Amino acid sequence: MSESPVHGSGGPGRSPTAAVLGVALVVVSVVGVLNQAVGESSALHVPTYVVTLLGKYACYALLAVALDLVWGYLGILSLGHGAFFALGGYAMGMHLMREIGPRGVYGHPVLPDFMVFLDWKTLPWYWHGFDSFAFALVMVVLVPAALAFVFGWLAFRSRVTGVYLSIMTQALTYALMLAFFRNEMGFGGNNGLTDFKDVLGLDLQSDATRVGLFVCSTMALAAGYLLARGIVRSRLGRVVTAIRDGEGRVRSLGYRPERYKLFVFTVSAAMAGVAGALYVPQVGIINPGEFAPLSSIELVVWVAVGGRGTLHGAALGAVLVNYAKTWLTGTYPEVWLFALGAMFVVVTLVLPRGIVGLAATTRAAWARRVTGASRAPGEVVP
Amino acid sequence: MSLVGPEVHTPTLLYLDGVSVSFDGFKAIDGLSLVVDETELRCVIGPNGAGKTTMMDIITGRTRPDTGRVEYADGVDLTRCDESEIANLGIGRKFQKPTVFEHHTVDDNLELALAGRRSVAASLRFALGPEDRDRIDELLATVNLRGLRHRLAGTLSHGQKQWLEIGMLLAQRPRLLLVDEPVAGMTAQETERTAELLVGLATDHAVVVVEHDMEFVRSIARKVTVLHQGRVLAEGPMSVIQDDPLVNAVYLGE
Amino acid sequence: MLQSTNGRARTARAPGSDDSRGKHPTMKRTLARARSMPVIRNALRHAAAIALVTGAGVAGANAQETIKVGVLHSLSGTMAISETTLKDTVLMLVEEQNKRGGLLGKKLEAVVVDPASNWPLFAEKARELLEARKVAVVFGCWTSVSRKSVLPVFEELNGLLFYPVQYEGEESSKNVFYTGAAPNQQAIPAVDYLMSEEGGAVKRWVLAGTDYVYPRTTNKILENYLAAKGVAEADIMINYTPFGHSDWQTIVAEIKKFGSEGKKTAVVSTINGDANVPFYKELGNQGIAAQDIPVVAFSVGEEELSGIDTGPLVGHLAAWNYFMSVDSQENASFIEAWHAFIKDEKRVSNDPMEAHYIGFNMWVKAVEKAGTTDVDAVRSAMYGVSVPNLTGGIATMFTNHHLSKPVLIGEIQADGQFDVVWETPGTVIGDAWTDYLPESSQILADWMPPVSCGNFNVKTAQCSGQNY
Amino acid sequence: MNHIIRHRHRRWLVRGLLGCVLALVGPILGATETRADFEAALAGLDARDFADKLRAIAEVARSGDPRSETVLAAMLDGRLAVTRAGGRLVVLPAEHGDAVDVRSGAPVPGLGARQTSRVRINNRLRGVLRDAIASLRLASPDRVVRLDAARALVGGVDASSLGTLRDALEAEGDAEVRGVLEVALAMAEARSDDVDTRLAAVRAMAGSLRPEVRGLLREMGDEERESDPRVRSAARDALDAIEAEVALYGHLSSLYFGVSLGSVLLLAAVGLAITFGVMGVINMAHGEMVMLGAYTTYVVQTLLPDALEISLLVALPLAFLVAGLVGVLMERGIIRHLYGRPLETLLATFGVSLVLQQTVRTVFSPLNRSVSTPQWMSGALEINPVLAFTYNRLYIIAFSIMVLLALVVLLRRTRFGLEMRAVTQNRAMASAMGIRTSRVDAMTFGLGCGIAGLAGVALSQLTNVGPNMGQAYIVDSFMVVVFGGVGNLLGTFVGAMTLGIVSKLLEPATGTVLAKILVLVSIIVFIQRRPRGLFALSGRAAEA
Repeated sequence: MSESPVHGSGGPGRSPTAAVLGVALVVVSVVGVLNQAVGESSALHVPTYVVTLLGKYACYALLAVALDLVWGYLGILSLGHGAFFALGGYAMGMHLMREIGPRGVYGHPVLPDFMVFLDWKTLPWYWHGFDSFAFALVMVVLVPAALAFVFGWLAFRSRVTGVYLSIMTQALTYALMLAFFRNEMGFGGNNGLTDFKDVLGLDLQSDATRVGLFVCSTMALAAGYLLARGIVRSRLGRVVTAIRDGEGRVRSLGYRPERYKLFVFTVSAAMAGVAGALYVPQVGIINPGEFAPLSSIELVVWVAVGGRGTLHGAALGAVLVNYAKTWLTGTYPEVWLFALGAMFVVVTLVLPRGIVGLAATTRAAWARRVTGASRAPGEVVP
Repeated sequence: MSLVGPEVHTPTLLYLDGVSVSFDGFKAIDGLSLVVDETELRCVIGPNGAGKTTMMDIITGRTRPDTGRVEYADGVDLTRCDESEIANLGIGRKFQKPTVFEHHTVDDNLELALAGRRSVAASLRFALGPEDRDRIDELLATVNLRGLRHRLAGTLSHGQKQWLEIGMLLAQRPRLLLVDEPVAGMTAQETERTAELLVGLATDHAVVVVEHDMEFVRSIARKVTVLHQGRVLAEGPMSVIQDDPLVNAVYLGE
Repeated sequence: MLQSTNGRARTARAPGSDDSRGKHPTMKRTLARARSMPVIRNALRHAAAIALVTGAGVAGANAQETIKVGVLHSLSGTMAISETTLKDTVLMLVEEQNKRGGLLGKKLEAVVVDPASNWPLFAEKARELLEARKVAVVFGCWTSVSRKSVLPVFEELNGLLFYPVQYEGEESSKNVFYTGAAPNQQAIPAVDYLMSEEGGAVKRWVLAGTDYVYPRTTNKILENYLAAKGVAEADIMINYTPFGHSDWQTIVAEIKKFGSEGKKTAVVSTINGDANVPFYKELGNQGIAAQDIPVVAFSVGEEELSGIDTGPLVGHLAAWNYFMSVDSQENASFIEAWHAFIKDEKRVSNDPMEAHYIGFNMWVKAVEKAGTTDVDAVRSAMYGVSVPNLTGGIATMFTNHHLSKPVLIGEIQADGQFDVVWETPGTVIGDAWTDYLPESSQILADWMPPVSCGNFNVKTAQCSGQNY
Repeated sequence: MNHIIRHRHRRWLVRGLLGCVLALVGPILGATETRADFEAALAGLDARDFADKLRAIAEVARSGDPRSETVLAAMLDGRLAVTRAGGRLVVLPAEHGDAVDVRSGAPVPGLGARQTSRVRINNRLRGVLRDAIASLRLASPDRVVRLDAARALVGGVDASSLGTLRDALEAEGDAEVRGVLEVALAMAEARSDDVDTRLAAVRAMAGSLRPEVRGLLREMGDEERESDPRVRSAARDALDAIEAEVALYGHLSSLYFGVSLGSVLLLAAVGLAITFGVMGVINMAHGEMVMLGAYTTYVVQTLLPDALEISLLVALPLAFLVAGLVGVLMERGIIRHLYGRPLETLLATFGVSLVLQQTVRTVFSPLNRSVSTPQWMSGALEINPVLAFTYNRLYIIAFSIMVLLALVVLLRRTRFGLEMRAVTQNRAMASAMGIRTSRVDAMTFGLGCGIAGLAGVALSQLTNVGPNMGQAYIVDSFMVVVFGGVGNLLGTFVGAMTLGIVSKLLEPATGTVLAKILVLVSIIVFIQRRPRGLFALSGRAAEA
């Protein structure tokens, strides 16, 4: 397990809240202004296409931060975090579907289109309530958190750990994927939920809404980052990293590691759910593909590339890998899977602390070199 | 059973009665009975596989005995408690291999071990108070690590880790200390200091030491329990044990 | 790689060039600005924006201007198996068109992207093609979900998509032309054939499919259709399996049992892709021969058969609008060109390839007719465009954005080809909204005035669910 | 249709014999008009309309001409063709050799696919041809041919051929063939107007498991179809008895399906039991090793197109080597650096799996590859009409158990197995004793991967050979290993069989998807109860 600058007596960054929020606000306003206010003729104009992409990256970054919380700090490699993301997305998607109301292609007052043509007569009970935005928001957090709580309660209590736990989380997301693929479930089967029209009365296709969603995603990322940071810098964070390094020892100190794990796992799942909820209106679709084990593993590599155990590393990794994906799938389509595969191997073999770790090492080496230069030739460097 | 009049001198803190446990048919502990008083320094010796570590595991709740009773203080049945409950009852354990949190500083290691509320919510709000700081300073002095308090525990030497672990043990304010091979890998000087520390602790704690190093045992032991094949082979003062032919045959003579 | 040859910097689009777009307010604004700005600043702006998202490899400062044709097919992931061929088909069509001198005096240039079988990525890539790469038209998608995913993007940015795969219908978007079969161009004629004396006078039906929207809808339609033909509910067995299902023992045994109750039984299979191989192997091994219980498949074509040992499958059926074995002049030259392009004499051709062939030629014709690649102009020009299909007939685009197609029933042969055993006397016009679902039968698609709507409800006279 | 394929070689032999017999008998019968009828009917075989072809087939069959069987069989096989020049009807060779003119029986050399056009048939004609050929073959001296012919006739007999059938029954000496013929006859007589004949027919049909019989009995038990109450009740009783028996065999079938699914899971998982169970390495590229094995089979079949029957036997060792070698390379190149960090191994091997998939996609194209099934693995071992064991799955069950046993022997009885166990239990000690632990690691990992390669050969006979095939098995295989208990081959066996059988027993009631979800969820819950699986090691070793 790589070393992590987790906490901090003496660590840098005394008042991060203002700083992080500041950075987020600056990013948001710069991008927003460059998109909306600066004319397209300007060299500085940011097209809406880029804004949407950045909004999507922000959601991914939030998801990566959530995963890093459990992987980097708690030592649980969850191969099922995509499931929490997708559940949050579905909760939001259900609201967006309900918001369409009678404006579906069949003009049915209540039922979403996919239910109409598959001959459903009434709305399933679990779709009720989602017409309210507030209810949907609660569900966005509650559903993934509840699943994480139940799964975690069972798993941590019986001390399923390590690779077993990873495989179980993978089985969990796989089972959910199969379940959501079933059309009988009433979530639109393979097609999922799509053809959204507006959110809170705002047209999803308008540029202003897109910028708004981007702003929300960035702020959610900032808030998620601060929350995660708050957790890892509290005593709870120290207990949690101690659990990662020696669960038995923590238990013998009188802590109940399973409760700590459960807390962090649940919080992380809720964060993933929020990320999913913000993601869905921006990409315009949510379907069971998000539950695919592959998506969850891909997410792990974002965190690994950025540097696990550092929250900003995770966020950075998410943005970088997805940028690489955008670029490669557009420019060298045949290479993408090779690149992704190579990324897995390289990161685990030579960059166990990711880019952030590499940067730190390089900085340290550079510093040594600078000081070393003043040393007398032939002097032995310890 | 050699009950040493619990009501008479100091009251009994720990009481094992007819405890057995087996793994895959192998009897690791076989009808073990043991009594530890409230202030006492007890050494447990025995050859490899005698069941010393398993005994510790049973006391701390890591392993559940198949049969037998394990009672603590005011009649608490330890077999019904889980590990963290047992720890919170005041039973501290130092493992055979030093297990400190290598990615935490020495300070943080001690802070994590400080007695106090262990709930998730409490730890989320926790802030170090002045008393806690004093206590940590005091502990650092006790285990002689004051100058290293900001070092990551992983960078300490083996002996320093052992001490840190003992410090963490003390931070829990335990009534019973279970110490597994405390001087393994220590220099002679370190060993000597450790012996002093343990003897000092035994004045107001119960201390159970499992050790291989007979020299060390001789230097601290008041009362020794010899385990063999999961049961008590002999028990008594070191001088008596040394001359016991049975003990010599299975252990000391080697 | 094709698009990487486009070089580093940005094409400077001349003011008032062909691809000025139409009515969408945002686009209009965009264009107004675009026309009034100096070329260099335009290039700079794009270079900055594009470099930010897509790296350096977009759009070339070609001396000669090109018309860009987007190709949106998965080249990796689970769908690569089907979609890679279609990418190659479009590349071939583009190459051939350029050999004929291009279009409107310009060369065509294919822009290939890889949505990697990932549905949200389809939407992202569609946006990239339309907004960053400025393609005039996109040929792409295979699965319904990928089409659903890109649909809002095409509607928002007023793009043009040609969708080449047979699908469940229940859709007609202003921005999509559906060149594959609608259910009435595949499923219903196939069932009609099996009910005929010639097809074995089938009385009992197994509807087996992969659990997703196309089989679900098709089977719902067939259920209603069969009920209308007097088939009792007890004589229909419906079964759904997950994607890539590989253990068919139980289901095949059930089919065998269902088929052994004295009435002639057939299986209508909407089983998707990978699940077919183990399904047919199990059929063969459990001794279900085509003359006992024929299977008619809607998703098994020449390309799928090339991955199956077809010996035991001889006699099972498929319904398509094209078979490679069809004897026609157009088909022969198409196959010849395909083999030359792909440099492999063994490669087969299939129905979705023909759909792209038709769609591409229609688009070319419409662009020539309109004299521009402007989406609205091309769309208007598309209606009524007729081009030869590969089976010796004519395909015409109708105002519901669907084609007229012949329906062919073929029997699988040992060499992996199909023998046509039946075909519709003429062509069938694709029906966006089926008549065999109660809600859908009230809806009509017609993109010409006065209706000008893809989902016009004839009862309420409302045009519901439009996003424009 | 499969038994037809299976018996093709036998049929050739028989046809030769039959030809001799008929050639002797023909002149004695001396019916020149049959020859005229035959030749007249031949022309109709190539009619444009399928209905005309149908009539022609009936005429050819009725003509009694010795050549009719050959012609009809060739037509069924799709080998009857018309020369483009001259319109002569010829029988194309099955593999090599010359085409044969139907009328003259003379070979016509130099006819290829371009010079002829095949006589097209459809399913309806196939059915009619099969019945016609069957009735022609009832006189065959080979009881197997007669049995097949009789079976083909069940349910297809009409009043016109009753007489032929009775004659055949009279002449038949073999009990089994007689039994089938009696049922065929009874089915025809069940349509008689005479109540007693119908009753007798019902009695004759009782106990027959043939599906056609059940259909007929169901009709005869129906008030609307059958007027006589005695016949109705007899039919219903007979049907109930048969249905009960069918249900019993149905359960047996389900069990067989379960065992068969279990054997597939076992094959996929047993290699994992080595890499994961023994070495503690999470090999996410395990599925891709299976894929490599399957592609090896494909390559072998492509390189040796004439040796289909032995291709699998050739492929087995090669697949083991290919996958094993890739495994050794992986171990040396990557995994070696990650021992003790199982989660990192998981990620790195996942990366390898992506690379392998895309490599295969680049080399072999993303399309599935066609792997043929040898004759000896096609078809089914038919116990009775409702219970048949498919050969491919029988072989795979046997193969999976053989692999498991071989592995047990390897681990328990060989030097390598001893070293392997030593390294697993105490690396430092083993190393001190002079065991080259790094070599043992590489070999062990190679062994696990090699076995996955073997699984690939087997799976190529059941499912797709394509770049995605490995993905389909990876989650399931991990479930098997974790469920059975890591590091325990017996556990893997019991785990695989349990999962297979439970899935298959659930499936008829819940459907496939739900069955799979239920199984997954129960494993998740089970692991919470027994974190170390079914056959867990307990005590200190397990906690290490």
